[in-house]
Amino acid sequence: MIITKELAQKWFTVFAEKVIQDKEQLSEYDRIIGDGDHGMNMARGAQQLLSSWQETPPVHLADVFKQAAMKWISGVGGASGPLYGTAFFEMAKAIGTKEELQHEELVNVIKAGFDGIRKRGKSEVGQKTMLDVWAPAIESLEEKQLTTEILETTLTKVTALKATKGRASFLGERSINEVDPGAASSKLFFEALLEAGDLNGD
Amino acid sequence: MIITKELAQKWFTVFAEKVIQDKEQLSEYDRIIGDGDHGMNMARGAQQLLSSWQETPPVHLADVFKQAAMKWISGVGGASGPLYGTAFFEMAKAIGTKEELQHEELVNVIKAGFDGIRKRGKSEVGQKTMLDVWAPAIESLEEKQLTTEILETTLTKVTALKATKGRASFLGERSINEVDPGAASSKLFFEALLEAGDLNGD
Amino acid sequence: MKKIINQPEQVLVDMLAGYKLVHDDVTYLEDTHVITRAQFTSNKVGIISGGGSGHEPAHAGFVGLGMLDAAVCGHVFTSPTPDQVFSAIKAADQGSGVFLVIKNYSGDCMNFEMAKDLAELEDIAVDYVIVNDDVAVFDSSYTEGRRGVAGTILVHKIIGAAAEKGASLEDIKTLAESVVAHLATVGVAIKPAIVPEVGKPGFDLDEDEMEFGIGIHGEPGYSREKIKTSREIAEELIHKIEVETKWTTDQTLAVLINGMGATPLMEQYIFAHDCLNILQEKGYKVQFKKVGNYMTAIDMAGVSLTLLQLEDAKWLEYLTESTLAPAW
Amino acid sequence: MKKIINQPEQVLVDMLAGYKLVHDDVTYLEDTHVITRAQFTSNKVGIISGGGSGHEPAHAGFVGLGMLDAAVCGHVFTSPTPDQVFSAIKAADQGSGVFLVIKNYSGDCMNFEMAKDLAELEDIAVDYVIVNDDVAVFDSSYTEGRRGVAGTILVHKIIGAAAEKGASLEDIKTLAESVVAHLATVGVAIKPAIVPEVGKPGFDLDEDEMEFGIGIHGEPGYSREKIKTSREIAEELIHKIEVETKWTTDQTLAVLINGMGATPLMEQYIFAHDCLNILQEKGYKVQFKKVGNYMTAIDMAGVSLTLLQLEDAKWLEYLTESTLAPAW
Ligand SMILES: Nc1ncnc2c1ncn2[C@@H]1O[C@H](COP(=O)(O)OP(=O)(O)O)[C@@H](O)[C@H]1O
Ligand SMILES: Nc1ncnc2c1ncn2[C@@H]1O[C@H](COP(=O)(O)OP(=O)(O)O)[C@@H](O)[C@H]1O
Ligand SMILES: [Mg+2]
Ligand SMILES: [Mg+2]
Ligand SMILES: [Mg+2]
Ligand SMILES: [Mg+2]
Repeated sequence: MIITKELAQKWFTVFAEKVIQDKEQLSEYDRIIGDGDHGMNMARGAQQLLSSWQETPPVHLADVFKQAAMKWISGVGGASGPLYGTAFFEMAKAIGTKEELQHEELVNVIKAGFDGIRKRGKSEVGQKTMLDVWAPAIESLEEKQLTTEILETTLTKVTALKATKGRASFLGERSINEVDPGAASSKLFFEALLEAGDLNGD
Repeated sequence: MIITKELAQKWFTVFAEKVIQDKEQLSEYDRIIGDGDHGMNMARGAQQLLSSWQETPPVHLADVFKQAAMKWISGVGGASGPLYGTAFFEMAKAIGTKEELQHEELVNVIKAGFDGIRKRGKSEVGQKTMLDVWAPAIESLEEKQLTTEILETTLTKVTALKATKGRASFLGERSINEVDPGAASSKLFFEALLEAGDLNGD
Repeated sequence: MKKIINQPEQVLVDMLAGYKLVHDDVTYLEDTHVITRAQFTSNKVGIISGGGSGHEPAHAGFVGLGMLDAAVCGHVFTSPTPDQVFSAIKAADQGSGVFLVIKNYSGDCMNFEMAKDLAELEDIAVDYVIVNDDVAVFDSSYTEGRRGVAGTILVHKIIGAAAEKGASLEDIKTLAESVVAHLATVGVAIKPAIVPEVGKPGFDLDEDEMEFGIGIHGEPGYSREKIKTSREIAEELIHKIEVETKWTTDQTLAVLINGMGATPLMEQYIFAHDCLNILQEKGYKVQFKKVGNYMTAIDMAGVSLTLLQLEDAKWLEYLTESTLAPAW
Repeated sequence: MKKIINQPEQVLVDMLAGYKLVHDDVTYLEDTHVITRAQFTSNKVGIISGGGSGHEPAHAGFVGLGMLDAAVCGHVFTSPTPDQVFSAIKAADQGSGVFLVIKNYSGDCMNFEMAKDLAELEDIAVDYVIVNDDVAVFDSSYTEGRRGVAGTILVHKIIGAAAEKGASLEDIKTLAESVVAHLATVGVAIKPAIVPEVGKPGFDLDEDEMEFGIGIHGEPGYSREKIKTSREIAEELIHKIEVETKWTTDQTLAVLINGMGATPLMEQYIFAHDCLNILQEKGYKVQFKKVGNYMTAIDMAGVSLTLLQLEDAKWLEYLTESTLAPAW
């Protein structure tokens, strides 16, 4: 599958819709191990992105990511605003002027997003954050084997971890067996990618 | 029956003990139509009176009333402190240097107490206050017919009134069918008198 | 009942001892539960307020240059005794007489008046005002009349500033009575207060109910309704004040939004926003505004709205004058 | 959930609009939810604080001569965005640079640092301190580290006073880092907070339970126990601070007792009494004390205790310097 502007826009639209739909659930996860606002935060960005596309539709492929980056950075706040915002921004930079992404290019773009989160968050895989969904998702994608089942299993594994970054880390042991809200919203991000097109075919 | 210093002291002792015993109940009445402190207030005066008698027992009949007046005025506060305090003070004044009270004198002394409450409280019978127990109790006493049953009936009648004085008046109609705490403690005062000696005999 | 306290019977003494430890510029008369300034302005009229405790920061928090000289602290929701008030009078007397600010409750009126009698026996000139700003209460010669509530704080401030400028006992009496005549307050609760020694709320409210016209001692109010929005509450309270005072909308006002103890500032500012907007829409001119916990009912959740008609331009000056009272 | 609000989504804008209506001496930048002084002292370093809302009076209440120049207000418990912070930086820049007081939460750190990057692109000198006074949180290089909580208020006051006296951006950075290094806070809750948009408490406590070590965003703490007396709570919190800071008892201290929003002053003064007594019994010298609601968690009931080692005599001067910030 080749990622075009249309496909990318579908990806982010589905993501935004899923976030808005799961808003309560995401906040409920955050209520238990954080401060209860992750759904509200993410939905704010999602809503703004959907509205902005009504007014100014993206012209180039990179615009999809840039616009998402701007909405998350300037409209969301909290930890997820700068983290997702930076990811989308780094993805836009990696795309540059390309208007189509081959499978391998897509993987590299998503890796750039992943690195953006790591650097912005000064965080690593294993700390029970969104990174713990991104890393295995990228790996599966590389092998053309990403499925919703794999995402499901991944989230379950993240749930078993003890948090050492973000608000949930203040809970220590008590964070074990609770769903990390950022991991849950990242799962939505990759589910949306799967729904936008068949990534595993050509 | 003739009221001597010993009998008067018994009267006030029984009264104080009853108040301490019914403290919670009196506060509960007050919680519903006032501010919930009548039992605490009265028990404070009662406790102080009992303790003060350990140290300085009354010498003359009037001392019993004077000491009670001082404890209520300086130790109780709220509405009941000055009202009972003034009543006891006026009773002491009416006794003067007498060391014994015949039945008729006793009635006059209690009337002086009643007038003290009225003046201090700028209140009248019918406003659902302690006066509404004192007035009928004095009448029955005058006819040598005061009994605990009459006191019981009296309190029931007061309960049916609408309050127009004291904190309970702020409740208006909602004060109807609630027990007035000051009326309830006044009932204890006259019950104590009955228990101190047979008032209706000679 | 969940509270950060030790013995419920000890809350008054623990709190006042704490107040004294925190504020170096007051004197604490332990026997009579009186807080006074550590240093008095010489020769001015002494201003005293007080009443039952449970209204913190009232009244001790208003002791300081520019406001009160002394605060008399009764047990929780219980008027102090004449002895206690008399002790404050003696401490606050600086030779020009002492003025008492009394809230209209039978207990307060009686105990303060008895203290005045005691003071006059010792040749201390004493006068007083009875604050009765709570328009929630039906006022007629057949009732106890209106209660004294949060508006009392504005009385403290205005006469406190006047006293500091040298007003005489007579001047202060006239000033205080005039202020009280132009003062109106009404409050609501969404959660009742719990007196530590009682351990149970003064009234019961369901999870979706609120009560209009509550007093500051956990007394229930004039009507129980389903919970409303801040804007609707503001409309109802302003309406109630308008009906009771019959003020015309060309008034110049001071506005005090008072939290009842457990209501966060977030809600108080939201409520202030609605009140000030409505007052402005109606045409009132608001020249002074204050928001916060000033006259509370322990841990009641709710707010009260106080409006003072600024009859005299001097009142605004007195309100804005600086003071060292920590709670203003 | 029972609150005096309108739409739960509107609490932030309603509250800030209310704040502006009440306080004439601030400017409200509506688009970015920033409150600034209406008039700036020329040429001083601009001091900015902020974070999620729900901590009222923090942070807007500390804007005023002698404390902050601007406060950036995020959504409830949500860090403001870089744009919002940048807008405050531009407003507070008076030519000598701008200093940011950041509380140690991932979100705040990231958003404020991104704003600093934006500002530097426009040649505004920006520096910052990250306050991490909450010793309830285990601090190591493998964790997020300690949170920033009520001690932040003392940082505002000290550097606010220093800035007013003309301290440079570098001086303020050194001063702020030194203060933070000598600052420790720990808090307890007896009732959790309810975020308006969430409608449910952040954690659940039984009628006889309390939680030690809670954060100011409804985060649960390090241990849940049966409710204790004020004295026992004071002992535990002081013990916790001593264990974590390893201070010796010959320290000179500033003490801040902070109410979490729904705890009445009565309880705060009782708790202050116990804290100050214990500190004195242990031999500490307390030179500054403050009690009240400064850094709240909406309607959480509870208190926090902040101790600041007064390393430098200047700090005490800065703390006692007068300020026009309404919430100090
Ligand atoms: N430093 C970090 N690195 C990576 N992810 C992080 C980091 N800090 C937080 N997160 C993620 O952000 C999520 C929380 O986002 P959100 O609730 O919107 O922000 P906040 O914690 O400020 O309330 C967490 O569940 C976690 O996955
Ligand atoms: N003006 C008054 N005249 C007569 N009795 C009064 C008056 N005001 C109050 N009372 C009595 O006092 C009782 C309340 O006493 P208490 O609860 O101790 O004082 P407070 O109302 O100050 O809390 C009422 O139940 C009523 O009987
Ligand atoms: Mg969150
Ligand atoms: Mg009572
Ligand atoms: Mg009372
Ligand atoms: Mg948050």
